[in-house]
Amino acid sequence: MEPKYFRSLEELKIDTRATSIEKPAGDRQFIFEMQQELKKTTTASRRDFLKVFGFTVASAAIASSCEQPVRKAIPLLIQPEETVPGKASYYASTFFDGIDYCPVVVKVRDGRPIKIEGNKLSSITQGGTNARTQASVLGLYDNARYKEPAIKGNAASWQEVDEAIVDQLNAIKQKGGKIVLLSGSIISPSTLQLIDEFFAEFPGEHITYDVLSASAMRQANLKTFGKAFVPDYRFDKAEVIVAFDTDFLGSWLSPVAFTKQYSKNRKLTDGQQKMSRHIHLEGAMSLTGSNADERIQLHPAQEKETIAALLYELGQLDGRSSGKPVSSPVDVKKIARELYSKKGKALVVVGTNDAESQLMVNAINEILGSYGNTIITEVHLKLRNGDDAAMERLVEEMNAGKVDALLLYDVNPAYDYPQKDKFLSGLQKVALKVAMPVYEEETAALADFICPDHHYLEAWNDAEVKTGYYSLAQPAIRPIFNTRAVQSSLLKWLGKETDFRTYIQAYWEENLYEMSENLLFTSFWNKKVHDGIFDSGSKEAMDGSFDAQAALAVQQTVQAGSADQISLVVYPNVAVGTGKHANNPWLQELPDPVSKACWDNYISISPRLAGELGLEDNDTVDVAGIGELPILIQPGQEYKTLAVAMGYGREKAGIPATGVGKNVFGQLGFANGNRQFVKFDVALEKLGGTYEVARTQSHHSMEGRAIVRETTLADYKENPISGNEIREEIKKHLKTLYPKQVYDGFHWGMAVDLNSCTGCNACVVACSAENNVPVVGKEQVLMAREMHWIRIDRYYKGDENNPEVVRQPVTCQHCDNAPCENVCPVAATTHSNEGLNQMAYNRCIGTRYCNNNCPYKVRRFNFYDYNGADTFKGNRKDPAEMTTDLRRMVLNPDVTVRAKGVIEKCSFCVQRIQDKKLQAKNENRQLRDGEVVPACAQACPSEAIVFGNLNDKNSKIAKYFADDRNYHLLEELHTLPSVGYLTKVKNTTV
Amino acid sequence: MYVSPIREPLIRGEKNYSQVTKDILAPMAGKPSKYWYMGMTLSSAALVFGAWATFMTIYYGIGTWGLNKTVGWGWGITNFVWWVGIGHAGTFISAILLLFRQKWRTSINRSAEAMTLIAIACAGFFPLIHMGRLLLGFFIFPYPNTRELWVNFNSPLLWDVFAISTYFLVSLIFWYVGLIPDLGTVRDKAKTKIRKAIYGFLSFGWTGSVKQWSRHETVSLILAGLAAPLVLSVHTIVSFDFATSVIPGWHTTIFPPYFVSGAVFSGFAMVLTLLIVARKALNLEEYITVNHIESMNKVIILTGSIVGIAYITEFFMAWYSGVEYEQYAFLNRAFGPYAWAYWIMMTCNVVTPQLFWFKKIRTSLVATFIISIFVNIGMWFERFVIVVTSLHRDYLPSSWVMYSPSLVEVGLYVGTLGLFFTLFLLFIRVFPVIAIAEVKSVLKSSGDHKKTAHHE
Amino acid sequence: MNNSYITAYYYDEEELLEGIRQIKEKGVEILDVMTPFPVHGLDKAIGLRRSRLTRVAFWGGTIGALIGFLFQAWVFTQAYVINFGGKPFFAVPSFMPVTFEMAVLFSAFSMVLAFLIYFKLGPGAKPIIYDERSTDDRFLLIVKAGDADETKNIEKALSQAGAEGIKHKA
Amino acid sequence: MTRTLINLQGNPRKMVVLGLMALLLLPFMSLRAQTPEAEKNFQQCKACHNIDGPKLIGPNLAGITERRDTAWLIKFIRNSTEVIQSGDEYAVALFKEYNNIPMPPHDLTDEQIIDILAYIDNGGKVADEYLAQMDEAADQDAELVAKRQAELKERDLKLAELERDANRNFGTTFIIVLIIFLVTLFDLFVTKVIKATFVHKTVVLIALVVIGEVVYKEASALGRQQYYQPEQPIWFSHEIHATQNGIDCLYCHSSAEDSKSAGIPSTNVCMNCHNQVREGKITGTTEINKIHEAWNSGNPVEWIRVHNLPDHVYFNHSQHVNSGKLDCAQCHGEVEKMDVVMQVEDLSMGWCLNCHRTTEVQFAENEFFKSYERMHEQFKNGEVKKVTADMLGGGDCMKCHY
Repeated sequence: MEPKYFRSLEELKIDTRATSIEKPAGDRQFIFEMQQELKKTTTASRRDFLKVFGFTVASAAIASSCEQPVRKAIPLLIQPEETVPGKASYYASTFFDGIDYCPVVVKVRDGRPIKIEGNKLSSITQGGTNARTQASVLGLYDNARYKEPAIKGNAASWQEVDEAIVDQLNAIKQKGGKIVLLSGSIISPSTLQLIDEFFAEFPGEHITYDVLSASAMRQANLKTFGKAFVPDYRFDKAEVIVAFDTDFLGSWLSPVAFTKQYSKNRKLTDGQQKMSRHIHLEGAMSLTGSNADERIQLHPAQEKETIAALLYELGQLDGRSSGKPVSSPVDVKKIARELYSKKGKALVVVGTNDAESQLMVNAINEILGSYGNTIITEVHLKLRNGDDAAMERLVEEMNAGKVDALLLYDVNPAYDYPQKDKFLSGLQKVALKVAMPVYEEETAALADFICPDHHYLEAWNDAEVKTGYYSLAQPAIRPIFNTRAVQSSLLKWLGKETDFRTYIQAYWEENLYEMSENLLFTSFWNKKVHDGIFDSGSKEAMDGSFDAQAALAVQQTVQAGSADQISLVVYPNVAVGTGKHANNPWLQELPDPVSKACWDNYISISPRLAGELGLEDNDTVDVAGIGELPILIQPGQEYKTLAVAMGYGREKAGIPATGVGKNVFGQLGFANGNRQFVKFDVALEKLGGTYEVARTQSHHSMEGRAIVRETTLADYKENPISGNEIREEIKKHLKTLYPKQVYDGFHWGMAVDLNSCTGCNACVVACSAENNVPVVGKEQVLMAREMHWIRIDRYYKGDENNPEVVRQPVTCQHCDNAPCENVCPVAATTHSNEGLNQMAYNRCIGTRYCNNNCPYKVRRFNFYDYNGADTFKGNRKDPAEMTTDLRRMVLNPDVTVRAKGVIEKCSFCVQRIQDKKLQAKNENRQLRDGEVVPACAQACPSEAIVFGNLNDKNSKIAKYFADDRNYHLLEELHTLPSVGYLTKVKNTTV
Repeated sequence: MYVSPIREPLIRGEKNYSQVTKDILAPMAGKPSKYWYMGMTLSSAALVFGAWATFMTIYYGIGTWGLNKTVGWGWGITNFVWWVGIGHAGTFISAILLLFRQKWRTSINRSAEAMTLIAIACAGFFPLIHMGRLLLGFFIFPYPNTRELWVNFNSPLLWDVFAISTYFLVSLIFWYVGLIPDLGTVRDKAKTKIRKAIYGFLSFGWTGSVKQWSRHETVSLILAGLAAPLVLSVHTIVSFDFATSVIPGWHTTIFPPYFVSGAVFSGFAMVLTLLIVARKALNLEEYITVNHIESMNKVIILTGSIVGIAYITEFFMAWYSGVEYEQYAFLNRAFGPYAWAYWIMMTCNVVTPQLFWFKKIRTSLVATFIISIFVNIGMWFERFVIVVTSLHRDYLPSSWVMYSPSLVEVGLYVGTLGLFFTLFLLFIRVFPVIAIAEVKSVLKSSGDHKKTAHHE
Repeated sequence: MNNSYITAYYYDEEELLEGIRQIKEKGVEILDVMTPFPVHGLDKAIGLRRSRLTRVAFWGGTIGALIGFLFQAWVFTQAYVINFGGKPFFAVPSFMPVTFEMAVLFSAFSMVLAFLIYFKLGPGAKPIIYDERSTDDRFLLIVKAGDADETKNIEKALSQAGAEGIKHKA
Repeated sequence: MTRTLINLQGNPRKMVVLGLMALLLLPFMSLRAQTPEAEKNFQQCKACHNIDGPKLIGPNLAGITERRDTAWLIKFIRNSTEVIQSGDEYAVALFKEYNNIPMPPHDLTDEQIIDILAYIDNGGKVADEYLAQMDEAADQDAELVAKRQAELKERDLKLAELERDANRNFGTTFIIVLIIFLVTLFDLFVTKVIKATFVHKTVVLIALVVIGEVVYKEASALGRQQYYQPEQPIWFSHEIHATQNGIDCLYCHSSAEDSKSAGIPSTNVCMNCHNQVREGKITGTTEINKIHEAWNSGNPVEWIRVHNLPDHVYFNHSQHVNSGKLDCAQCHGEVEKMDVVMQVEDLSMGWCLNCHRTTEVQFAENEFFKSYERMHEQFKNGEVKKVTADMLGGGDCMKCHY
């Protein structure tokens, strides 16, 4: 990403000739036209000509008039300077949805944001993203967005809404009532200041309610450090990582940043010979657990005693008193020795929302000298600052009628609060209920006023995710609907006339400007808007004291838990998370990185328990009164641990989310002031029915084939070829009668470092967004017809009850001797002189022969018209409402929208290759290495995917291909793939 | 003329030429029988089912089939190969047996050839309907166009287009050239003016002059000479669809001979199925005798055994090659989730034809009829096993899936069966089922006893 | 110009051959013979030349093969050079099936067309039918008639040669 | 080049520096004058001014430098309204004389204005030393002029021919011939009115040839719209704008150089000139009023697209105009001669391919092509004389289809 393309609307507004007045209509007009255009179906901006050619031209033209439909070209009345039709611009912004934080760059084409990329300037995520960030652009075009303000369900104008609300707020103020602003974690410093101002004016309080809270950790830190905070973790500094039930690569605190750090420490390229060792202890099978070097099954009930035992052992090793000896089901001595041997470079984390465990882990980390090395207490992570206890208190107060007004911002307790009924009954007693949601949701449906918020791509915002790490969000599009930022609403109700952008600017000028070296504030501001990032370097004041007493006290009292009881773990998956994005079809169709299931939640059960209970996949059960849910036998699951994903069972959302899966928030408990995500001693009842879960992979063993090649770190150090020995043998047998084709100029190649890939699925969503990959819906996934161009194969190895997990992203291998090309009768798929396996959709007649003959099975057939590209109504299959005009605005105009009956597949993002080549050509220079980045590689938080020109001997890709670890998938078939894989290395050495 | 002393006469009953004409033309005259109407009703019902399935496929898309990301060809291509195989008998009988001067072919070649043509029409339907974008199917022909883009001559599917269409056209002219003299006979025997006019038009002005006969024989012989390698090439090329691919279970050099013998095997079985019924219904027992049936059964033993050996050879090669994918593919065939299909195939194709070693079974019409149907079923499963079980578990286990057909796919298959029988029933009403002139020419040498010409 | 002729028929091909032999001996010119099926030895008896259709078939096939092969070669190496799966552009083995099919197709069609054209056979062609049973069971012999005497002699000769239904047409 | 200079205008400090530099360089500047660039810039003036000849909206420019001094002119050209408002007598008089129509402001540097003035002084001709560098067509040589005229005539004829071709009605021919064909066949087999069959045969043969030709022509035109010439909502003549007023294509279709699409000018681009120009030569005010109407109502003009590529084709204007250095006319024909725009080429894939096969790329000139090492070697050795787009993969599917 060339930073020089990052441009802010604001900056450019200064440049435009009409400086004095706000542009009339501007982008709104643009969107309006876009919609007008959409209605005219065959206009220039949609590339769905296939539909015309697929049927109408061929038949209708012969049959009747032989005339083409007239196409209108409607220019803008006034062309905004910053939008050149047909050219993309990029704006820096920040994605934050209350859970995930990610600085991003938004690609805007013809006025529409169409793709999210990671912002490489961010020191936190360094250009990495995750699936939800990638998918967030589709949220902008969600059919279920609130489109205008409403009073009691009736559309109203902003003025009416404001007047009514201000009246009521003032009335409450008069009588001295209580106003509560209930929000998710807010990391925007300006917003927080604004909220303070709000409550300076109005009586009441701001309560933060997080579905995934870290309140136990805050409690624990309050005890040990005297301050309730979440510290900053440095997985890249840790040589030994021991994690108790912590899905830090998937959902814990800041997964994108952690994945970046974690993978950096596990790369064996560029001469690096070291990698961290990761020991994972958990009951359910998580994404992080499946990536561990050593995964130890631990019943959730025994976690606390194991931590206590570890604390004791480490104390022993360090020669200090650390409580009493505790027996544990795990060989903690070994772990303790390993940890202690890397003192100062070790890290122990626990994800359980339990203050006692957190306390003991604090003590462990203190013994290990982690603080200041792998855990930074001076930098606080501002995510997950919800207070579980305060939320409980609020519900009590609501029921007691003590709350007069409830302002809901970025929360949906009517859906995700465990004691839903209690909340609902309390809500009825609140006189003024104002919801400020983006999408249709359960809570807002009960509110008196709906003041729809902007989507983040339409709004100004700022963020301080960690102490001193700031970022800005700027609108990439004028609001599509009649919405207003929550902050603007608050300002309005406060009676201030400033808009929120000015407010942020003022905040930055006041608080952050002084930390910069720039001379003028405007240039400082413009630069920050342009970059989207500002690292001030400021630190929190910590007195450096550490109080281990509380932890030791806890250690003394730990009771042994029973592993006999069946426990239920409720976890957020990488797709829909807490359910906020459940209405995003890309995420619904995203296969879970472990189970490969999508479009549903289900009860994961260990093979042993399932065998004992006589259960098979898809049998329905009732666990703890959730209701009928199918089971999915999950190898690696602890014997008596069940797991179920939260975020499903939405009742009032759009078409894709409503009615998918079951709401399991009711299972969350509350203990010691913290929300509990594990429920012990649950009843499991077999219901006898079946319910099919759609999975994109149905066979889970490699059948002994050398598909994912593996070695251990020790073996690798001894012989870098280890694990890949078979390649030499294969190469010897590669003989051909034909001369090899020569690729002059460019020969594109991709390498995947299997050691870095965690299977987070960001690439899958990025690819879907970039290449207009259709969403097919559950029914079609059940028929094995998903369309993803890149998939992450996941295989289990070894013991079914505690298998090793390996993953492999597979896209089109762009074989130089491609079997698919030979068999296409109509020459629809051929080889380019740049080594690309090309697919000309419009030539394809759909014999599917290429698909059959592809050994990698990466070709996808459009069994139906999933994208609305066909004029033939009967062909349409759109279970997720992806063909509405609004949804279709996300389509990338540079990529053909495929019609029914054609094959499609990964193109190595040829549109990006061509774009960069053209740019170099226009700039009269050679293409640089690393300039062309396909969507998957761009999205990857662990930089597992490398792309480049194989002909350039100095390129990164050429070095990867020359690596001893490199191999090609099914190389023995002599297909000469352009995709290489670097063997997976596991650090099993102690 | 040389008469094989041990050979039983091919034509039963004491026939003279006039009688032959009358017997063979009998089914064409008068009103069709009750059975004909019943057959017609059944087969047109099947045809309507097929029409519905065709509509579904075109209007809603290939999505109405049971195919998926891994198994791109299912029943459609299975049926295609099955029908092409059946379409081998006619031309094989006419051409190869003509070259080998097998006289017994004369009674059956006409109907076998007609069956061939209909079977190829049924076969050709499948590659068309299985296309995702049927309406752009014309892309497959190398016609000059403004794109300046031709076709891919490397693709076995393209070879198929050429092979199948050439085979159809050559079989058509072979069949029609053979029909011309008989149509002349029909014309001259016609009672009504319309019939005379129609058959006069169709008979191309045949007179039966000595030079016409002489050149007609030359043409037939050369056509047979051309059709013989053609018939072998067609299934060879169809087998290339699989043999030139990289999929384990498909990528096998044994396929061409194995497919050709399989085709003849299934074709003969289908001819038997049809003729055993037809000879009874049309009172042609004296022309299509047990002798004919027995001769055909012998061909079935031969080709069935070749097929059986081919099955075993495949297994041996899988083991001997040492390629793990190939080995797995074959183990998966025999013991995987589709093992039932494999064992049906083995039973029907390898075991049942061996019963024909017993003369009693070989000459029993009922047994032959039943076994011929078994062979048809077995051969269908052979194609199913090759197409589906090879695809559903190929190289990367992550993509392994199961496949089961949808009602639409079943409908298409039933529809082609309907088409096949409908056209065959029409054929027996409008054309002489047996080559009259050819039968007459062997009547003396192979007839029961030739009565001296009686003077009328 | 004498256009008259005499028709006679036999019920048996061996009698016919014998009759022809006898008549030929007598020097009667045989115009044509119509038979319901090809009678072996008849063409020799009449004295037909060897058919030239074989040559038509050969050249038709050769031209077909050449067109097939050259067209494919032109498309792959001249018209639009495309890399298919790393195969060479002049991919001779790949051209074989189409070349073969084209050869067979051209050969068969050219020969059959030649046959039809030579005999003026075709849909709707109207032949002269001397005897409707000549396609059924009668072997029809047509000989040239001379003047009245000669005709009588020929008729007699025919009769002696076992022919039936002797008719004279002027 | 021009663009960067314009952009600098936003910065007052740089403006001052530039102005000072321009003043310093004034004496030397005349040397640089009358460049082809001036001719290009003069297109803006041409819309309203003639150098000699009939008066247009503004005064004729011949002898302008004698009438007024350069500094005044620079000021006036850059922003005439300002000068008028400042009460400059000459300017006010001029304003009154020309019906109170102000001259629109121009974003030109001093350097550029001086350049234009020199160009005007030279009678609207580029200085001799630049002529050599320019297009041959602009040469004063009488012979060349004649040749060019002949060429133009030929093109006109070709255009007329194209138009005739476009108007040919194949449908009627087809139906008539088909009827004759069927009647002949009917007669041959059934009615037999004409006894001589060779008549039938000849007619059938001719009919088949004609039908074949029509089918071929129609089939290849299927999905194409060569000679498409729709009536536009506004009678806009490229002839008047591009030829008579000499406005460069890129003035209105500005994004052709750096974007995928050439762009249809937004109404404000029209208004740049039509703010002042309110009457046309042919249609008077009727057509121009439509622009004003659109401008005032805020509804953009719905033009009808003439050149349509199917959506599965990716075509990038900047690739062809900017790095390919192609002339617009190569694909669009002589649009500047068309009153109503017509699609001249068939825009078929074959047509694209043929151009890719014959057109040379800027192989030696553009650094980008250095990546093609083998080709460069061969080019240097002289093994390869010219490098066409096709040789670098210009015939690959993925160049246009993705």
